[in-house]
Amino acid sequence: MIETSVETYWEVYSFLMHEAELLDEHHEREWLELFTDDAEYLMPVRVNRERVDGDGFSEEAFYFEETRGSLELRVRRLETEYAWAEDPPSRTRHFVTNIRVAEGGEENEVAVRSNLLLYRSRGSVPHYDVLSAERKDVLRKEEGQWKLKKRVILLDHSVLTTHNLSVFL
Amino acid sequence: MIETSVETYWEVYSFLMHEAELLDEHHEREWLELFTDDAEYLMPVRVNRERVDGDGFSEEAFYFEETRGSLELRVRRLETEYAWAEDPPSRTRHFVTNIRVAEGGEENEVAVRSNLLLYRSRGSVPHYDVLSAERKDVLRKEEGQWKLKKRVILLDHSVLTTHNLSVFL
Amino acid sequence: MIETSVETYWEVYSFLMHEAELLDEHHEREWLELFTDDAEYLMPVRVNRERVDGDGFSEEAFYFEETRGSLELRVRRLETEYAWAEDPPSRTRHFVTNIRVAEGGEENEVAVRSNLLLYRSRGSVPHYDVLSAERKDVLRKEEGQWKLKKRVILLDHSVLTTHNLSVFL
Amino acid sequence: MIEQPTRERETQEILQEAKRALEEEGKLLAKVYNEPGIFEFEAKKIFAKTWIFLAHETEIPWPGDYVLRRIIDDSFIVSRDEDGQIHVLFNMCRHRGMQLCRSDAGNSSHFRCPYHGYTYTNTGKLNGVPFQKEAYGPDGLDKDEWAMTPAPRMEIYEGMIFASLNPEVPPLEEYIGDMGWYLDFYLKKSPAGLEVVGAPQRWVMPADWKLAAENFIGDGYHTQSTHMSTIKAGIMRVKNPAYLKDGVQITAGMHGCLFMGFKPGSYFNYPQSIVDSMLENLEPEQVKLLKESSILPLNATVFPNLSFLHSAMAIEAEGPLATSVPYLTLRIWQPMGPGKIEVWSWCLVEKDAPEEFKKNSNRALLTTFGASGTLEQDDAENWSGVTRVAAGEMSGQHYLNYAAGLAHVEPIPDSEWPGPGTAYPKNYVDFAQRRFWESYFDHMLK
Amino acid sequence: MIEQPTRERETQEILQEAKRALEEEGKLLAKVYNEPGIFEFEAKKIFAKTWIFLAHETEIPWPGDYVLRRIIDDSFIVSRDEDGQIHVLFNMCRHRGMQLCRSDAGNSSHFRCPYHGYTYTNTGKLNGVPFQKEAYGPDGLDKDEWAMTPAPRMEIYEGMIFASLNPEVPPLEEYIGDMGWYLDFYLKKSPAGLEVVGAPQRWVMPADWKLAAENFIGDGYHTQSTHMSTIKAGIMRVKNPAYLKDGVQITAGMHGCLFMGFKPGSYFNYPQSIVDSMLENLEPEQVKLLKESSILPLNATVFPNLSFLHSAMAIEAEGPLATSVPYLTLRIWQPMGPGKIEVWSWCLVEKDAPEEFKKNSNRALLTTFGASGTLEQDDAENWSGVTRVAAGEMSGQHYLNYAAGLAHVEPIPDSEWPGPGTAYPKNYVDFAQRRFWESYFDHMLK
Amino acid sequence: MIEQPTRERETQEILQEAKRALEEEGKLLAKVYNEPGIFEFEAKKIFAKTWIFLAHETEIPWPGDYVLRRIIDDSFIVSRDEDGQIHVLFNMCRHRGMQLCRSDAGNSSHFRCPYHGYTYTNTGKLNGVPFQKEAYGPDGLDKDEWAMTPAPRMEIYEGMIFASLNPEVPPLEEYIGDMGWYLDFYLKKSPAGLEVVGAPQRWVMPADWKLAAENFIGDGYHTQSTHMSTIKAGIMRVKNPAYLKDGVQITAGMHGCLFMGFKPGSYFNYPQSIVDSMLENLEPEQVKLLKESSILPLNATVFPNLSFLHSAMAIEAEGPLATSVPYLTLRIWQPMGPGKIEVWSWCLVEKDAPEEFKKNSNRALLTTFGASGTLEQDDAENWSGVTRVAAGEMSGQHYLNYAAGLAHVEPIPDSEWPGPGTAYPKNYVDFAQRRFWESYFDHMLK
Ligand code: FES
Ligand code: FES
Ligand code: FES
Ligand SMILES: [Fe+3]
Ligand SMILES: [Fe+3]
Ligand SMILES: [Fe+3]
Repeated sequence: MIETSVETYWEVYSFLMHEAELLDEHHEREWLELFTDDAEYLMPVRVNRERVDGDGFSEEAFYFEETRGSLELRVRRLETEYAWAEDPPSRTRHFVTNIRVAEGGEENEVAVRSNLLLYRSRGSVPHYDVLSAERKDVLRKEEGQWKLKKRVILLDHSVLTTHNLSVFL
Repeated sequence: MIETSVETYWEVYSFLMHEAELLDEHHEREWLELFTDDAEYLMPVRVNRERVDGDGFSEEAFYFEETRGSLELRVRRLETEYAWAEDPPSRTRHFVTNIRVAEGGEENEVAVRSNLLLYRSRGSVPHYDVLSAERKDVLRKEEGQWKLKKRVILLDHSVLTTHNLSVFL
Repeated sequence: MIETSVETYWEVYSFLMHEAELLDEHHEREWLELFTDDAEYLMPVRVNRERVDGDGFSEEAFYFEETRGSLELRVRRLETEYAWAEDPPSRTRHFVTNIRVAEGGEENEVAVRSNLLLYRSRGSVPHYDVLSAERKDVLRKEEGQWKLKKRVILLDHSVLTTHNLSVFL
Repeated sequence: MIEQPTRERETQEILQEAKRALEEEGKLLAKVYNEPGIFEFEAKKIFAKTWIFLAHETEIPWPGDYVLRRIIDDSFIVSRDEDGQIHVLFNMCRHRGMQLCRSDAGNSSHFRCPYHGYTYTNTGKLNGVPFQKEAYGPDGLDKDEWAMTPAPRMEIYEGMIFASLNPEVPPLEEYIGDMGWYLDFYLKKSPAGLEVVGAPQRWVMPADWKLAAENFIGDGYHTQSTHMSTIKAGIMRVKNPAYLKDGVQITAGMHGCLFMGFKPGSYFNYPQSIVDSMLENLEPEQVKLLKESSILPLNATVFPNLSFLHSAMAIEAEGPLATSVPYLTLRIWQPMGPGKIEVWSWCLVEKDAPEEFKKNSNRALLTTFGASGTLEQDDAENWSGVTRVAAGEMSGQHYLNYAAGLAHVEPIPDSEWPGPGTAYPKNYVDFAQRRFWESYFDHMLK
Repeated sequence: MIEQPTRERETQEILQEAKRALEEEGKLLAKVYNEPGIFEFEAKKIFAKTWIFLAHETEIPWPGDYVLRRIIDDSFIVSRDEDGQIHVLFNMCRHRGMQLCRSDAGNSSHFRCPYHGYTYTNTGKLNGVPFQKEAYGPDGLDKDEWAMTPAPRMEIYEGMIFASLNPEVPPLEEYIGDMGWYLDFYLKKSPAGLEVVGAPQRWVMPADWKLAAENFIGDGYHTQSTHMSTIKAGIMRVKNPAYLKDGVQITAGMHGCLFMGFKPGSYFNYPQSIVDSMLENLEPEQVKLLKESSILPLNATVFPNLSFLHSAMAIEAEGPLATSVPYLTLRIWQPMGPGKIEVWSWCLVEKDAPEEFKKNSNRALLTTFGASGTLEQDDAENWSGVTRVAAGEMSGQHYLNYAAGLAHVEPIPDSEWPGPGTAYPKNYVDFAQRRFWESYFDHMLK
Repeated sequence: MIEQPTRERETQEILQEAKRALEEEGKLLAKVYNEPGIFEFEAKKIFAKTWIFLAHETEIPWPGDYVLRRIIDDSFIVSRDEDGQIHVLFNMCRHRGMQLCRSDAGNSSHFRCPYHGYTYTNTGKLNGVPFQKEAYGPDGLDKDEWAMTPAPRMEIYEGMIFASLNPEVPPLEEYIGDMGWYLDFYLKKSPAGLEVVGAPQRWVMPADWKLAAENFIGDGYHTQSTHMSTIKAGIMRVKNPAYLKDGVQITAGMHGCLFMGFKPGSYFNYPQSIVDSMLENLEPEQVKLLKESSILPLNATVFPNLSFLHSAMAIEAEGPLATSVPYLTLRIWQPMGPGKIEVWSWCLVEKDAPEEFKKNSNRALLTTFGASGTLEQDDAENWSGVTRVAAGEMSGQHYLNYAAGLAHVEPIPDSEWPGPGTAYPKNYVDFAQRRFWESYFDHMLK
């Protein structure tokens, strides 16, 4: 929902669109610059549990438990000429829908939720992977620029249906 | 398309985003409260027909032919501890796109069309179902709140590709 | 991103929503009228290449290399009663997301990018095809109406995962 | 070199052992629920040999009407010709094998093949061959030799259209045999007969077809557990979850069903007009059961994959529809490969029932059965669960319990039971389920 | 215990009966279009035994250029070395079997395996082994023994690169044999030869490869029905839908093709420069057919899965491109498993043709053939339709008609036909299709 | 009629030839990496015969805790009862075979079947049968006969819970045998023992399980190529890409591992408390290796599909975490069908390690291994690449090189090596990989 001004919504919308574009065009370095220095990037493991036990997201186990510093390492790796998993690169498409913007905890911050359908194919086999998730982001405005302070990727999978996570969500 | 004011569009957009969120978080009771008392919720059976015979939607056969009163029964069932089909719950994601808002038949009403891609997975098998549909909604404003007066879910399937409809679209 | 006025964004948004609706409802003739007389409609072949060699889109080979005049032929064919490939018609759903609008090269033009997930099923087999792409459009305003001057469909496939392209993207 | 057994032999051995265990110990070997080789046998030894339900006459009421139906992978056009005769035609062109008709329902006097343009009447006659002399010479083609291929056998039972791939299959009447007496309760409640409400629901389920067929032949026992949610929610209007325990389980030939009791005089809440017509239209013996025993068949399975359900449930939480509304559904469990089915579910209602009742009856059905049915949702969970865990090695030594009733339940003496076949005075028993499996092994090991 | 026949035996029996029916009755058993066991035979007995087209020389014009191609599941690097020599190398590292090259096209003098870093030249020579002495001792590895594995056979025919998994396959020249005389019309219209326009289209289709191969070998008959929409829409610029009925059908060895007539002197609307060069470059006998009979080969199939199409169609609704523009496409029907193919479609054009013509020729092709082609769209509908309805039991007794021409068409006497093989004076006949099936059974039952 | 060999026989022949080539020539036939018939053999001859790792005790620390685990398609509940005893129970109801427990983890004293409501304790005892007398008569059911089926064998090794479908499998202790001495380095660094960090990562990969198992048993050679990117990026904190070349490769029974050197006294950068406890807790002979040879086991595989990895990597680009942080992962390569696996990856850490270290150790793991691991990403690329290109005909004649070390490397004399099994003084060798394959063929050809 929009619980902020329409202006803010548009800025956030533009930010997410730009971000998706950078990822789908494999500009990982520029993508990294969208993060604040104290950024967190988390993708918890999800366990199939009974309704009474909640949504099954682990508090200890993750697929990604990243800081800006660890994302930097991942991007550096992709920048070498030896990142076989992404060369030839995956063809990805980030379908970002259901964007909801609310006031953040701090001022200059907004809490953003969005649904992400990630299409991924590689090589020349007629096979593709689909990852579905909700993303809960916190964006902070720094020097007039929105930055990603925190992202939590909440998967709709208890078993990941892709052979690796050499791409970002 | 937007054939109403941008304000109305935003209200409708927010309504649909909120609704999708309630469903994906399994808050069926709150979801039910989004409906008017005289609400209709329909999903007709679709038959694969020749072009000259139209889109093949049945006028008699349905997957859902619901009133608020029958939806109430469905929600009550999910609230028992015996709804095996949804415990452990399905992991769903409602991707709502192509939202179009037009004047409704009555005043205080708008006609809303949207595309819905429903991702669903259950248990811990790396298998998922996809349902594709257009939804034609009528929203009515009651005491300043938009409510769902009517929803018709127009499937893009002549054979449902999921083992049951224990989830809502 | 929105690099134009919000008004323009809404007009473009409405245009794309309307266009998708026409295609999903098989109004190919009306769809054709959305194009300018000098329109181009291109879908290049994509080859799986190493990262250093770029995104692999061919400059010579296409799946569609259309003008308004050749699209006219395609639509005429669909209008005959002998277009077996689309009778019974495919059930399609154009999920249009990540719409980004920027100033165009010329005035009265805007450059629009969007992500397209095309769901397609036919007959009564529980099988469906998915096509994923980015679309780069140029819209031109003619007599107060936006028209499609150019569309380039950039597939996320090196092998098309559908048995034919009797539908438009 | 150690010779490995072929899969065909392994399958055969699994079936032999499963049959032995059932007959000698009242146990079923779980492996039969999920073994790829078994599905191939079933296609050839059951679905290519028995009578398979395709459609109801009222789905194609007018001359020229047709629907497409399948027996596993074989596509058939079920058409009504200009004289009202019904035909079941293999949906493959005789020329180069193109699928002749590609829409699932319509009205047409002819079928024109898109590939080269051969045209057939809806009776299957070859009636047009483009440029025939050019292609086939002055005498052209022998039209009779090149007519469409009808299903090897087609017969109609009380409006229900069946076909068989087996030319030697016994007549349908005989095949249904004693079960007919019980089907009357579903099919003959009105002299006007039944009609379908719209088109069938169709959906796929990762489950073995036998689980559904055996559940519908007589599993009264699962209701108190599987469907508890609908009792709690007030959809199934009963106080005692075990309300089904008393009743009568029937085995009749390869088939079977289950009788459920109703409040004397309530007749499942059917409208008075239907109650009157059923008491008038059914045989005295049948009426006696309705009037004196106050029981009616609930569910039934006609071997192999046709099932019936007769029930009554609430549609809404409050108001007039918060009470039981009766309905009848007929469904097939169409195999789609190992461990996968396509379910086809029809709603049937008496032609002369009040229009509003027809609508409500259909709503009561979809509230409870069909893809969105609050009961069938949980059946699907069970059937897919069994199928999934039966996939491995363990199910090859895992024996299931089919002994309910063996220890203490005797058939009702024929003198005390008006119907044919064998009747057991209880519902929490496995007699009908075992009969299903006996019929199954009879076919599979032939 | 009744011993069940193994699937291998059932497949064999289906093939025997299909062969018998074709030879004795001019009928084909529909089951051959969709039977899982058959596909396994085809992989071993046809695709591992014959010559398979991989690429055109002009796809890799420069030293170091390479493309990846497949024979069903076997991946090959087709590379041009520094001396311009072409190599076809199995794309699997000799060390631990990693896929050496993972991009479908590029330019590189070497291929470096990502797993442990073995490096090979684009001729297949093993040229670098990391820490070789450390791993393999002072003498290191025998570089020759551990070189890449070339395809068992590789030969080039008029710029077309073929490979075979069968070391005993006859020379390509001999394999193509009499068909060569007819391929000249496609391949030798200019002394400059042909070049591909960009990369091939690739798409998947739920169809059996044989349907496409037999359609392209000679099915002139389907045009008047399957492609009617393009005639009505003015894409195919003909008045009479049966315009194709007159022509000549050819069987040549295992292969065949179809001649189509054109308006005398029009030569498919080729630019004058190409017309001149074709009349000059082709053999006198061939030119005679062009000049006097005004016919040109339309479609052809080289057994098993390489097809050609030579045609001319309109590109636009009005204006200069609303007239027939000629084009040539070469395509393979690559099996992907039972009932599934990956189609590869190339556009070829004379190297010395005007640039604008090249572009238009390619547009004319994609307006009509390829994934988006207005004609091929409907071919795909047919081929997938046949495949689908052939999946069941019925197709095991369903015989298709391959008798066109048998009753009334005699071969053209050799004295009256300049070319090799056998020529039939009509197009609505099945001689070439039957030849395809004869070649098929010859291989399958060996 | 030429009799075709059955697939079972073809598979058998492939295995025979592969075994011969490995033994006689140190070569592996690539076909074993992708042949559908082989997978069926593996399920029966390996995964149904050996010990398979299911879970770690600390995943179910409290009474009533349970997790669901699988052996290929067989589902098991691994539960801890009220007395702390651990049980491995086949997750199929004894009544009609429903999957009893459908959540992957939880805490419950009982399992209630949704289908008919049978209830079992978490020890497997049948404890409730609804309306038992009604269904089974006055004596009811024999509760012991109808208890849940435990896995044929279950044993625990150092907190690791294994099960076997084979009642005759040797005791786990004996099965692990000499390998135990090497596993101590992973499992006994602290008297407090290990604990898992949260739940395992799970993801699917289109790769054959044997590629991962053989890579982890001893492939030190691939690091310098496959993982070069992580060296360049500063994740793997080494200067020389060939840093792994010196070390010791071990074969112990059917199993094996690889020792890696570390800077004397650095002990993989473990916190001092862990270093102290490992030097105290391990056997003197083991400590000697740590202190004097400064080597520690890096990776290991326990036949067939359990692997270990002990390593130390940087987590961040700058700051305190830009240095190597040690971690331990345990993983299984769960087959999902031919050429497909589900990987389960656990992080294990000493129970008494500092909390902050535990968190960092887990981060170091997921930076490098697991679905998002910068090293394992590339392993996945390799393993799926091999599997893909092995699918065709060519791999049936394609022999892979397993000769590293054969020419020049001798085992370390027992007198000079403290551990059991056989130790080789180098890492770029194939002794352990060959041992994996010997164990494989021993099982497959039995
Ligand atoms: S296949 Fe039907 S007319 Fe040829
Ligand atoms: S697999 Fe290619 S170098 Fe090892
Ligand atoms: S299947 Fe478990 S109680 Fe019947
Ligand atoms: Fe039920
Ligand atoms: Fe055609
Ligand atoms: Fe590795």
